[in-house]
Amino acid sequence: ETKYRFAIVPKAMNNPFFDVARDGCLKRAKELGNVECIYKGPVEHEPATQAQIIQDFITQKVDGLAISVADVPSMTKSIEAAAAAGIAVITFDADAPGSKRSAYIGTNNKDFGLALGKQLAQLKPEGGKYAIVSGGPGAKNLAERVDGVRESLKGTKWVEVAGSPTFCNDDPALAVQQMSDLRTATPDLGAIVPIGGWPMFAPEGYKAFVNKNRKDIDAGKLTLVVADTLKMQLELLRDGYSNALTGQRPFEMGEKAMDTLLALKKGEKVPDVIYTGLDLVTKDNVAKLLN
Amino acid sequence: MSVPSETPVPETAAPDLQVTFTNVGATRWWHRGVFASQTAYVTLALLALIVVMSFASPYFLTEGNLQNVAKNFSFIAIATLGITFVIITGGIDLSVGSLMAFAAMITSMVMTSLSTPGLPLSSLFVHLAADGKTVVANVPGLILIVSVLAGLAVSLVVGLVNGVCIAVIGLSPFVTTLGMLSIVRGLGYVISNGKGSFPGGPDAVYFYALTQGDVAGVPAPFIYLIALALVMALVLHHTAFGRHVFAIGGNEKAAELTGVSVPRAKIEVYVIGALAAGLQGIIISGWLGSAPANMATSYELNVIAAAVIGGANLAGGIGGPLGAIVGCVLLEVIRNGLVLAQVNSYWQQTLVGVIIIAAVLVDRVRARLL
Amino acid sequence: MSVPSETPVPETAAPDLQVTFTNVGATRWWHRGVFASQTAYVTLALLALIVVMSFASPYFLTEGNLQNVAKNFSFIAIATLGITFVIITGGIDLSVGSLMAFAAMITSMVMTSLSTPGLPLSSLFVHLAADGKTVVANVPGLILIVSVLAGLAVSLVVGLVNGVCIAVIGLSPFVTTLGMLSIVRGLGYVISNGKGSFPGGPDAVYFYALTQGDVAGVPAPFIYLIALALVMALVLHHTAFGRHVFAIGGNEKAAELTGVSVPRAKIEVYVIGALAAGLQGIIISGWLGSAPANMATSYELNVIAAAVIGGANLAGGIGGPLGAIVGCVLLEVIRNGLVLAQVNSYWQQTLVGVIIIAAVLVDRVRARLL
Amino acid sequence: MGAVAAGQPILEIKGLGKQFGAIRALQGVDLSIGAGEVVGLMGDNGAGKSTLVRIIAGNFPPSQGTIHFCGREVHFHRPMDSRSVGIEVVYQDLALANNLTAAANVFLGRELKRNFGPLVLLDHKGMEARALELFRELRSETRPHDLVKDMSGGQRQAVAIARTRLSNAKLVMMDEPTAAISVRQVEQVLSLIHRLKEQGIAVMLISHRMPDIFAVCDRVVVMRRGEKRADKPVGETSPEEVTALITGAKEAA
Amino acid sequence: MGAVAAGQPILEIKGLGKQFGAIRALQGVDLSIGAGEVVGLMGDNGAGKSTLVRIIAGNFPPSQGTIHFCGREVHFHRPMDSRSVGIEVVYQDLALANNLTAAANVFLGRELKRNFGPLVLLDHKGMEARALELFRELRSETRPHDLVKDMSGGQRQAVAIARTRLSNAKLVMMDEPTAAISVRQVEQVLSLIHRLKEQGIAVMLISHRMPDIFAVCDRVVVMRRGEKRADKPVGETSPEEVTALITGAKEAA
Ligand SMILES: Nc1ncnc2c1ncn2[C@@H]1O[C@H](COP(=O)(O)OP(=O)(O)OP(=O)(O)O)[C@@H](O)[C@H]1O
Ligand SMILES: Nc1ncnc2c1ncn2[C@@H]1O[C@H](COP(=O)(O)OP(=O)(O)OP(=O)(O)O)[C@@H](O)[C@H]1O
Ligand SMILES: [Mg+2]
Ligand SMILES: [Mg+2]
Repeated sequence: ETKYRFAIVPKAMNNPFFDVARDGCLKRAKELGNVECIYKGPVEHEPATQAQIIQDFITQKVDGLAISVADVPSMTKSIEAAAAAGIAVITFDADAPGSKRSAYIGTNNKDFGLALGKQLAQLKPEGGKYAIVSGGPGAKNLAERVDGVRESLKGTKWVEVAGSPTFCNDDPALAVQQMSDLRTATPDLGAIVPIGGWPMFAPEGYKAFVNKNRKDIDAGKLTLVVADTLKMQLELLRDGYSNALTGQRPFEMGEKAMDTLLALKKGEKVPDVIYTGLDLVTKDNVAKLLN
Repeated sequence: MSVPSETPVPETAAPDLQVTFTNVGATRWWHRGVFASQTAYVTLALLALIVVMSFASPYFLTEGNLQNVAKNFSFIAIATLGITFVIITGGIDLSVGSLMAFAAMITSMVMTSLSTPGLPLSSLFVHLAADGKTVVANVPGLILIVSVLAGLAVSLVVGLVNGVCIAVIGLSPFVTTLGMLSIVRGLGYVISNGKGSFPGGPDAVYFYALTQGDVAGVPAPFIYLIALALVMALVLHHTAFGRHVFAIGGNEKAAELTGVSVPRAKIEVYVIGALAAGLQGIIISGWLGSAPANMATSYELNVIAAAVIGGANLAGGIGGPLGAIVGCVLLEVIRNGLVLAQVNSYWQQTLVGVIIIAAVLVDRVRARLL
Repeated sequence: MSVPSETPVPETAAPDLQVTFTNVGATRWWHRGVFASQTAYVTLALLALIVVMSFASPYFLTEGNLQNVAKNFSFIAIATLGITFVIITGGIDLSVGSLMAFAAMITSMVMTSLSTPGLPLSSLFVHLAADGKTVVANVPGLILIVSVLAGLAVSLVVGLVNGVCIAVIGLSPFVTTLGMLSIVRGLGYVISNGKGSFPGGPDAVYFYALTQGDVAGVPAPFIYLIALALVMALVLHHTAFGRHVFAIGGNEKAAELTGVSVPRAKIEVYVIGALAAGLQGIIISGWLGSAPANMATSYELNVIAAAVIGGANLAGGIGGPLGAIVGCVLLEVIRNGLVLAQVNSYWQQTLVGVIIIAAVLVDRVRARLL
Repeated sequence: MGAVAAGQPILEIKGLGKQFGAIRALQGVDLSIGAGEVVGLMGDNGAGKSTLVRIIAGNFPPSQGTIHFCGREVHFHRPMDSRSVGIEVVYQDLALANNLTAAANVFLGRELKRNFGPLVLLDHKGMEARALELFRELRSETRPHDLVKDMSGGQRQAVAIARTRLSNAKLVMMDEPTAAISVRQVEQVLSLIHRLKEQGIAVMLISHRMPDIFAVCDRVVVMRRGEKRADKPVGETSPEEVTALITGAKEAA
Repeated sequence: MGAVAAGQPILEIKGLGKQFGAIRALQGVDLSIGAGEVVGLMGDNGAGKSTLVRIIAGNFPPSQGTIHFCGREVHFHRPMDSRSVGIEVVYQDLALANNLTAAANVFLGRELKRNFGPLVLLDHKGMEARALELFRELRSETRPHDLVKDMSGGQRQAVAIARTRLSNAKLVMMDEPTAAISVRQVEQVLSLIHRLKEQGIAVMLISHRMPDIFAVCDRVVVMRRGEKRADKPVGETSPEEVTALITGAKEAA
């Protein structure tokens, strides 16, 4: 039986989100037996470095690549080079539509943002002022989420404050600091929507922020809808530290990436886009997801 | 003991030492000590900035926000105190950011592991009660102390390696600590498999109390900072070690020739820098409730910038705790103020740069005019 | 013209100049010029590393991979050449990373806008043909030239601002360029609304040809690099400007006193650094086919590290093109080699640090032994 | 600046003062030097001699007072300004770039160049040869291609002195040029000063060596604690009187 | 190290050599100094005098040869080693930290301290007072609380000389200690050397000032191009002979 070497290339290795995808990939590779999963990407979110890493994988003649695209035009070229070298290429988490990739596994980031906005609108239809916390200003998928949130809240009574979104550069400490700054700047701020799990990656800092605003949250004056559904985030939701979570399924992305690449190698046909779906979590269904 | 001066600019000597020099008048106060230093003028710029910010946002001067600001800047200020020692000797330490994360991870991993019955050594600290709950076998707080000491111990080792490479082997501080930045960050990913770790176990509550608590509204990290800054002022200006640190920054060869043990002092300085960074990381992780592997990424630039903005000179020989703190406050006020003023996020970054340059410009204007 | 020496260590003078000194023997070749410099010993370390890597991975020495390595290091090497000038004067430039991105964005935005009928000024370059296709109204390649010049022009402005702040106003290079890092990156986000941009229009093909192409298998960026390095060697060692750059790094005050126009030379040096960074960014964007707004984030540390590893001294007075290139090659060989050797990614980061330190250690061992 | 009218002083200083914070380094100093005149400047350590030289050379502006050079009032903002009107200085701290060779230091700021086609490049050989010549003239054991950082104290001083020989100066100021050099080079420097004088160049010599001052100077000026205490032709004074003036035993003359 | 037996030399150097790359700075130098003896070291610039001093002081190791101090062979690895056995040096480049005050520089490496409870802190007042005393002793216009970077050349030299007064040395080496200082301080330094001699301390004085050497030294050693050319009691030689030896007009004596 031939053994395949598949590389999974995240946008940035310093983001815990991709660790989950890696774990899914490793688990699936082990189950499959004839597949090796290599996890390697730029440490920080930086497109040129990602392109160089793809080059190195082409040199190494890996059998398949699953890429979370950091920058669409530059990855489009890299993907073309990889495909030309006979490597099966798919994208996950962030897509490069129009490139030579064989499939995309993940969520539609616009939908993701729409879902976040919809959750907020459902939780509190009476509206108010809201602010968004984003990761880095250069990330296309995050920009799409922001657009999604804005679009779904258009026409509702929610209005975005000036200075939103703030960018925390994927730094959990900074994300929490920005949440308290946003609240200080606009004391009647009705909702904060971090479009990534960053503030919750600093659970104690996040709890301190929530506790300080406990009264308002309990009174329904401040609503917190947070993206991503890592375990610690679910626990925080369970304990009443946020109103809702919307999450992608990175673990599944990792698993499916292996399956899809293997299928491609075996010459099977794969669907162009594989949505792993979103988890919409509130107090009601959090216990189920935690198991 | 007199007030510690920020730069080694001398205070005017007692009058009886002066009489012999007929061509020496009285030094005006603004030509003397702290007042003649960059620190003083950056402080002025800071005050001006605070006034501007308080107009830009009515919430800037509220108690809650000031507490926030005090807490936030204390988070890099302790590391800045440490690196100021290094900078005074003319060195640089790029590994502080990585080391913050690494020390924090070690502390929380040790804390968790010592509190989990079954893991190595944990039997000394905890045992399982009959009902399956973990019970502290020892003095409460001991786990906390051991794990913080573990975090500081790795910092010490990293500082020692930096110091030996630089002071004994003679490598360039920039290259050595840049290499160490990479090594330590990598090790952090290795030991945690990229996941980071969380403080856990029965002592975590003490840990949180010590890092998140406040005394009469003053955040705990701020209190540590002030205490450490006072110690630092004393050490720099009133001990032989402090004097040697300045001498090395002024003229390393001269210090060597006059019998200062330069390698030893330099090693000590890098160890101090590393310990401060480690402590800083541990405190941050207490506040965050987590020690993520990517914590404090590229904080080294902020830390060095804070020290330099406050008046420390990368060429060596100048610097002090007051400047370090003022630099940190300035950076935090800029950050916090721009968010409060609801400036567009893209413009924020540009404005941060402009304000940093403007703040140090004040000192140059002074140098031209006075 | 003699071979340019990497450090200002003199070549032995012609024999007729020596006869008068009976106490002077012949200098052994390894005590002279390039051979006595850190550059030479880091090169040795690099060769050793290449041998190790070629054993670790069979792909390392393949033609394709060597082309890749050559291309990849050329991508930071041009900026490193520029910053080496700055470092020789004893300065530092932290804004290179941001500037790479900004210059690249300006170039591709100008290129796109000039190629889009209807946008301002584009009427000078293109018009719409009857069938709705865009037609070049002018000499082919003119759009490319104009847009590259636009990218270089903004670099020039940034370099001028840096230079004036540092050389004329007297601000610290670290603080000034750190502020500029923030300003330029922020402006990049502002003009592109966070999205970045990509080269477009009829001239994009020339642009790609010039940045991605190769001549007989040698990648184009590598050719530019070699040409620029030769020019740099000539300028540093055989022109008055180069000599002044070294003199400023050795003793700025002495240079000033002996009639060197120090502010002017320093401004020129920062402009050179900025232009090199801008050019570098433009070339990278051609290779990427895109100029994302977060491109080259934190590249400044790599660029400075490459220069310093290659032997440039942050204290000023020492450095050269050969060292800059060797430093870049070393960093790229480490990066590329570790990926090819399939080292665990988390260990990779640690190893990068270890190898960086080991490489400069070779030079210190030489200093002890010879 | 044009030629100097006969009898008109090359350099004329009026009421020059300089404060560094609380320290009055100079106070109300008047001084004039004519073409071909050699003036010795003596004074205790810290008397303000170097400060005076550095103000004239444009290192920093005076706090009070005016400077006329060749009959015109001048305001030098940087050392280059004074150099360009014909003032050469040997600084007490020598002003050498340690990382350059002796020859490079001698020619710093006025490198010799040669044309290689369209390029104007440094003439390394020419500079080394000329530097060696200058060092020989000073009888100094200085090798042009040695790095200054590896040179002995006296060799460095020779480099600093050699510099002044490159241009056609109108005024040469030497701040303790013979402090570190050995017996026979001292002779050479003194004879160099004689030659300068013969060429009509004004010289200001600062030295703590009484015999040297009396050997070459036309006039001696004594400073004490920032003030000028005496200004006399050497014929009208004696080493003893000058010493008394320097130490303050005698107030003024 | 114990007391020196009568008649035994304090310092004994045999066959000392030092190469810097191609430059032979020292070659086969033998030299010995007894307690209470003042030896003058003369020689042209670049003759190797400072190199000799710096090897004895442990700045760098010799390429060849041995050093005996107080009868025992010594290998100094750093300046601290030589200092700790009782060798004090005034370096030609003075070795001062510009960013510290005069007093701080004088006491660098041997600060005065006071106990404040459990703390041992610097005794600022004590050091300033003692430094002022030392400067007065040298008749130098040096203010203890001035930064060295703001001081005049002679004031700096006074600081470097004052340092040697702090410890009970067995050997004091002064490398051109009077180069930058003014007439009356020169006298003080010479009388200081006399006092050292009376206390049985050996002194090695490097100077280009012939009169000074002949005024205080018992013996004069002449170096040329790294070699010792003469070693004579001052009574048996003359300034003329020494000058001839320095310039190489006379080969050896
Ligand atoms: N930049 C400065 N800042 C403060 N004080 C200064 C500065 N430069 C010189 N001084 C002081 O001014 C006085 C005069 O110094 P100057 O160097 O002119 O003396 P000098 O006559 O040249 O002495 P020497 O013979 O020792 O060279 C000294 O007391 C010195 O401390
Ligand atoms: N570190 C070094 N590297 C290379 N050459 C050196 C070094 N130090 C000294 N030299 C050379 O050794 C020789 C002796 O220098 P040294 O300083 O001992 O002379 P000196 O006798 O003290 O002269 P001076 O009277 O000018 O002070 C000189 O030619 C000098 O150039
Ligand atoms: Mg002087
Ligand atoms: Mg000497």
